[in-house]
Amino acid sequence: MSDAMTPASRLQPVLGLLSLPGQMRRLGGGPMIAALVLVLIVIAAIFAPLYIPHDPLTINATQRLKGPSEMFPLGTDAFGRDLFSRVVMGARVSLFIGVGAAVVSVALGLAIGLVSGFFRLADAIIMRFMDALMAIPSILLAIALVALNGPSLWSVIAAITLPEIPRVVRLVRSVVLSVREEPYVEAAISLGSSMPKILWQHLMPNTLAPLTVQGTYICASAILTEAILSFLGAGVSTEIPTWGNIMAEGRVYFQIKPSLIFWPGLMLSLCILSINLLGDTARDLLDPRLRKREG
Amino acid sequence: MLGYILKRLLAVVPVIVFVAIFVFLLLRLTPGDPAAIIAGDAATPAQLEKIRASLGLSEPILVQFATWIGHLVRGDLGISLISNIPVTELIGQRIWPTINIALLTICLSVLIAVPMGVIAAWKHRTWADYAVMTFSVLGFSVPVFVIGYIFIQVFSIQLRWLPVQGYTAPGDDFGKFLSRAILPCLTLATIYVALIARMTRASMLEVLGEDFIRTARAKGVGETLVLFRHALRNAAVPILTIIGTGFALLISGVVVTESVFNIPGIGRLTVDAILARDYPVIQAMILLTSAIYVFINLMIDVAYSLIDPRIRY
Amino acid sequence: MLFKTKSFDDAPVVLSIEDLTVRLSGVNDTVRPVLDRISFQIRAGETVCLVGESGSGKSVTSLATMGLLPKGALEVSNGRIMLGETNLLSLSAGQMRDMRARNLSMVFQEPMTALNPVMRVGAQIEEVLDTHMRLSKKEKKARVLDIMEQVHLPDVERIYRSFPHQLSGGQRQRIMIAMALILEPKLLIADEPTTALDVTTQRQILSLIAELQEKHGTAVLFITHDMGVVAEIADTVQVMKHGELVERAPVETLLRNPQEDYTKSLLRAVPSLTPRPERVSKPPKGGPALSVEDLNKTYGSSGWFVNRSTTLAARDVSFDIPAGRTLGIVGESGSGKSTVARCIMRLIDPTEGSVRVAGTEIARLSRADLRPHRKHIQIVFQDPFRSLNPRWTVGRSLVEGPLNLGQDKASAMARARELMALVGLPEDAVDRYPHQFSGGQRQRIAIARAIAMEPDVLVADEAVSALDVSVQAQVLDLLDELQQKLGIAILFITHDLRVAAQICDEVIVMQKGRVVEHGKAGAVLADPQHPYTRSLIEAAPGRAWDFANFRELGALAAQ
Amino acid sequence: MLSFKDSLREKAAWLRGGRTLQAGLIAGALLSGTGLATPSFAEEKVVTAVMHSGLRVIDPVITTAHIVRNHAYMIYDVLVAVDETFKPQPQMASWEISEDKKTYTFTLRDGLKFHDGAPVTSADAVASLKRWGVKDSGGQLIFDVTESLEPKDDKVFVWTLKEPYAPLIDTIAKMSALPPFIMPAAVAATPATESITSFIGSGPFKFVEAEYQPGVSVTYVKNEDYVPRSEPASWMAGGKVVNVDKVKWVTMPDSQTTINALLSGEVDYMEQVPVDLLPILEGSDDVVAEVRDPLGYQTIGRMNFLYPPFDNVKVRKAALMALSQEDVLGTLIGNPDYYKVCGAVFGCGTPLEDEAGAETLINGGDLEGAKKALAESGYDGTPVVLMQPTDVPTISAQPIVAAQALREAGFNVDMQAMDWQTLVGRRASQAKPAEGGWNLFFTNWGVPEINTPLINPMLNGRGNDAWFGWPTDEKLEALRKDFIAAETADDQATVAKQIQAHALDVVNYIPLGQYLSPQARTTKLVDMIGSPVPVFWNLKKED
Repeated sequence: MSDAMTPASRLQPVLGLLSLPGQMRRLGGGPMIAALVLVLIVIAAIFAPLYIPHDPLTINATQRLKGPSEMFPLGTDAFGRDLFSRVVMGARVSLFIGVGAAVVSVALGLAIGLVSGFFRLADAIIMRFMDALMAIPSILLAIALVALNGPSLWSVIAAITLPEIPRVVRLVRSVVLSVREEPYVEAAISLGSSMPKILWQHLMPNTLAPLTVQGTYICASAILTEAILSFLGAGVSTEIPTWGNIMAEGRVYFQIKPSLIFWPGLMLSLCILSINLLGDTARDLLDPRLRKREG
Repeated sequence: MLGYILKRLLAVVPVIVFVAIFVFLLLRLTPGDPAAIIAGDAATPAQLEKIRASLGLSEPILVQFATWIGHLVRGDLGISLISNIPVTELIGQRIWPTINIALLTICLSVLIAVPMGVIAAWKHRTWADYAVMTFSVLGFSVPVFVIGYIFIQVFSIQLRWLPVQGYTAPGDDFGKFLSRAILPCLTLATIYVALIARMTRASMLEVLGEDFIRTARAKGVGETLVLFRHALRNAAVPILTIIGTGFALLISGVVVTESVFNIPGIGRLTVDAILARDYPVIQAMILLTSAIYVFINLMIDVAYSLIDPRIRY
Repeated sequence: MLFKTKSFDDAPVVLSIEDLTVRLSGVNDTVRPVLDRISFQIRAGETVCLVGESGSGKSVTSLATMGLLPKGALEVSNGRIMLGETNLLSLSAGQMRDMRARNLSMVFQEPMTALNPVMRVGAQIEEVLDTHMRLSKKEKKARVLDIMEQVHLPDVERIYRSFPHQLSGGQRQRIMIAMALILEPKLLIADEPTTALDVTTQRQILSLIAELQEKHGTAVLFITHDMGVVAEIADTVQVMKHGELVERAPVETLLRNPQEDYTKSLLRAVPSLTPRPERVSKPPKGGPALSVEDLNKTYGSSGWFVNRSTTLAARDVSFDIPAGRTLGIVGESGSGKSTVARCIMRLIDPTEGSVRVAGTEIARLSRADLRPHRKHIQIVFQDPFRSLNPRWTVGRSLVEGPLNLGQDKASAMARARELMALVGLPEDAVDRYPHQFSGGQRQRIAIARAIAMEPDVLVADEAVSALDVSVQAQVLDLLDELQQKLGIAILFITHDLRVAAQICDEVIVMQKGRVVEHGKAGAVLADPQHPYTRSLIEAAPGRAWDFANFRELGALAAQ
Repeated sequence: MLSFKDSLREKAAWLRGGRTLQAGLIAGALLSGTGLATPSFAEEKVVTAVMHSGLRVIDPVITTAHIVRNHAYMIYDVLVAVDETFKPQPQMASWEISEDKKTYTFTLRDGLKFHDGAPVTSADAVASLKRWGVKDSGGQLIFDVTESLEPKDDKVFVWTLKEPYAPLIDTIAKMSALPPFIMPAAVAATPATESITSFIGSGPFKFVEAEYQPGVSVTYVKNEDYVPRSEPASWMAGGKVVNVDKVKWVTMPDSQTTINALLSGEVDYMEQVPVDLLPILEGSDDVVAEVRDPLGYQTIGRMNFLYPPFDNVKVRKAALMALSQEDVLGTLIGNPDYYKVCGAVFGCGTPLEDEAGAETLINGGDLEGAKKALAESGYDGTPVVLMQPTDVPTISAQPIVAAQALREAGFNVDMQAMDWQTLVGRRASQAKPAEGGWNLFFTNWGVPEINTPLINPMLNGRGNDAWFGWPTDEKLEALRKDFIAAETADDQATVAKQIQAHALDVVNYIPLGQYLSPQARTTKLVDMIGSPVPVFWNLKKED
């Protein structure tokens, strides 16, 4: 009965991540455009110092809240700083926060989740602690953490990361618990492989696909959370422009100069939209249950 | 069932204890001094020290913790360091706007999002599906305060349909409550609808692939009934979960929305308390929200067993 | 063996499929269709069996008839499906819905998943009535209870109010049948309705379908891969292969006198219920390779406050297997046979008893102490799709064990290539991934992985149950061959008496965690002592027929 | 004393709504004089006002926060109050000074009653003054020389000094930072370090306790039993005639929301409108923006004298030279109509105004001079820990501008962002800058809070007892003594000039100029008097 080689079963998630771009082409325009937008934003951010017309930090009292001009392509903010330069430089920091939060929370969550899925005793304590951490509203926790450490870049990343960890831990743990019942894991036990080896070589790779998806969502939500923290006055110092704090500073002028929110908001939304779309695409491709439904 | 609820309630205790210790330590390690906030700009160090002593902040941390826990088990959440009003009273003043807004938002969101998700799953890979998915991704991608400003600009300032800000208790004047709550609720609902619609779609997609859906179709059951009687109820557990855990998100979103629309809720109370280092209020609020979260999870689990007869505790 | 011989030439044609072609959606004509110009008819009261291996297109045929092909995946590109005078393919979605249950119904394979888990079964049957007619509440319930009586459900009032999970698999399948037949449709499509059931239940369901068909004059399209079932119930048999009909004949004609090579090979691969002849060569000297004594396993521990009831999954199981011999454990689901296998493998910990492998007691060793002894006993699992890590090359899976034993990688890889040859696969298979292989090939790889450890004992836990019969035969041959070459002792867990008969020297029959019978395979199968064993053998469909030789079993006995 | 007319004229020049202000003043004086304003019974007159921050603390003695002082002016009354000519006037009490200037006899006027109906007695006044004297720095100076402060009878009390203290009446008449509000004696018995819990005052408004939501809203109702003085209202002095039934203070965290609410008629008054947002109000016929406090605010920078580099006066001077008021104010406020470059530590438009020593500050800074001075100062590159609050718009620009200027001059600036409350906590820390201390921060003062050497908190050279930054400056202390001893306004002005010169010479702090804070109200709200403290008497609300 099982000798079937249906086309769907050939699309096993084996090299799922590697073959992603190829599969994406089948999915049509949306994800492709998203990928393109993201690549453009990243490139623009990386090479920002090479082409920005002004130092994003230089203030100029005589050029406050000016409209677009040759000198200031998008106008200036309330300190007379060049909005264009700030937005593209802000991309660097915002993306860094997004990627940083995603990488750190996924890495820590993976480690804790594997341990938790492995050691039954540690599991009880770790999961209680994770429950507690989940129960604390993440924005409040983040504000408190930023207040604790001062609004430096790293404390913002830490504040965004910490509330994400329990979700990653739960994800990893659930994968570990379900995969450890798989026959090939039991076969590995029978072959005398040690538990750490099984965890790392057999179980961990199974978490990579869902973690990639989760990572994209964390990345997107971190960028957004940073903006909200800035809005609430607990964000990164304006010495380091981020989309969040550009908007937070600009929101006071929303009615007289909407571009202060519009441009960083547009970039942020485009960026998050792209990341989320790619995350969705990855999930659709990597989730065998959904694929089964595609027939 | 009752035994299960009891057991779950017992399991809440360690969670709350963890939260309590965590929050207490976090706050006491935080720089900032409520005494300095109370005393204002012109205070001298000696005056600050006196105020600190009168607030009980000069005691060793362990003593402070023991005092707090001691009061806590007696149900006494303490007195706000800043306004000198019992924390329970403060929360009592501020919690209803948040709860009312949150409930209205949930109702609104579920009414919008669930049909959206169902249709998206049913019309999988059609324009309807893509439209719903695009909206739900978009809903995630725009900061909530930007959405709020846009709504104010459009509905209050340009069209002049709705008031800009403020809150009226539904008991005082329900019409006024609705007119003032509708914009903040819509603002909050943007994310919430996105979240629920996504989850509904994903869960429905999975259920629609199940054998019993094929059975129902084989019986000649119409599509509407297949979707809502057979599929939705089976898809309900993850949807309920997201509605419940989304509540935490709602509380976070409420903080921002409360600022934009000037609603005197607990979100602002908490943020103000954090910024003013009003320890008893922060501790109480975080404990309270954690307790609400845990309680909602319990309610969800109980609801599971009502929805799905296979789940029995 | 009594075959059905009734002629249906005079009966009206109920279903007539003409030139039905089904393709993958969005694929052009050059790709081979999933169903290629299928044509056949079913007459009133007739049972047509559609047989074939997986992927042959039998289920697609049934779904196409029901109008339930998965949207966006498969579509009918040509042909007609005539139900009486109506071409089903020309109906609108609404009209087609109206036809279902009223004129044609379907029973699916998995009774576990085919019922809505959150609706009471009574309501699910009533839904059919609601959809197609207006009845008062009382009438509705009366009709539902009536059909439930007809499918011989006990205590119908209680079951009416039950949820699916509260019923056994057989009961659920009865509910499905009740649902399908309550409106007395002209055509019933049964897609492998008994495959997921134990033999004894299968027997009951088959006779139920036959009984109701008799009563209502229903035409039945019965889809199965099991030749035994075919022999029991078919009037007419159609053999499918790769989307085409290859042979069609009345059942007796087909079994006695198959025309096509493919049909013949299918029949030859059906293992015989007659036990293999006893092996004459003496087992090698020395103690038994595996020795199990008084093994017990109980599930469920005491709770915090109350002592929960415990489940006895295995009780007082004892046996020995000498090197080079095969012991089969046979039983229905829930008999505890897999529990025994997993306890022996120490994938779960036995509650009591002793397990000696290659002279070492392993039942009480700690996980760490156990690891060096793992090499002596290896396992092959049922599901060939899940038993290999899909992310690893075959080679990496094969050397995992030897590397654990400290072998160096190069020599382990060399050995892996040899093993590939040994199990009948090309040597370069080691560089490929599991998904590039068929189920049977994967099972060979799993076996190769096990014997790479040079074990003394091989546990095969339903190792051929998920395979098509032709592949099943090959894998059984492979196991036999390896046993002769390497002298391994095999513990063979199966629910299939035919398979057990073909490979085992000794057989243990288990029921509800207990051993009810233990003896030489020939003795147990030919002359069962315990009533449970007898009922198992009696329930085996087509047991009187020697499929491989196209004749009655008695014919052999008579010779 | 400077001619006040001059200063008013000067102010008028930088007020856009100047005419409105003066018209309002006159109209208010007329109307309150006639006493015609009687509220209609038919409809309750409610004024909804959005104040600059939320009321959370209710004790006007424990804190110097403006919102608490403003609240106190609503429900409490004061003995003596300053009018718009900076002159103390009798409010609850009149006074007589003995020949030797050592005995002050106060007599309470008739008709004073607390909100609970009890009459205000001299015992209440004495207790309130004593509690205030513990906290207020000006009060402390008086009590340092006080022989006795005793009630003589129910109406009269006597303040006897050991030696003359010329500014006594000025000190108790001041409106900032801690005016001595009169509370019932029982309430005033609360230790000065503990917050009072009572809302009983004798002021023109009563506090509605049931509607108090800390940080959200406060409601006051007219005190029907209040007997106003007969003089027209002038700043904190004169008759406090209440013409509305209810005043509701609400807090709105978002000033744009407030402006929108004002435009849509949901609120009547907004205490602080960011200057940048004024254009939104321009098109409206229903809302007027105006400056009602002609003095405005002084923005300042303060260094930490305890640690390098700012323990070195040469480094402080270099920093001062690097800064330009125009840059700071231009960035902070933008619209030059609303700010004024001003080098006077006592503020411009005040009697003691003098700008000596502030030449570089008011003339765009001297970057080259700063570089040179810094090079000669022996500055070793020690990082300057500059605290930047991120959540208070009126003080977030100064650090950014200063950081840029200081860096250009050669300073190594470590700007640390934090919320204001963290800053407030941290600036009280005397730890090393690298260990949780600080070097430089900025804040703003209402001009009435800094306009004399007696009340200016920065001009205190008592080391650890001084304001944050803790300068030890004996010369400054000596000059302050001279000021106290000065008997005439001219003498005071002379000393004040010396203090100004000295303060900038040692860079006691850096005055960064003055700015005005425009307010906005619906046009229905008329006859609001101009005042540094927003007050709600005198005003009327039209239908």
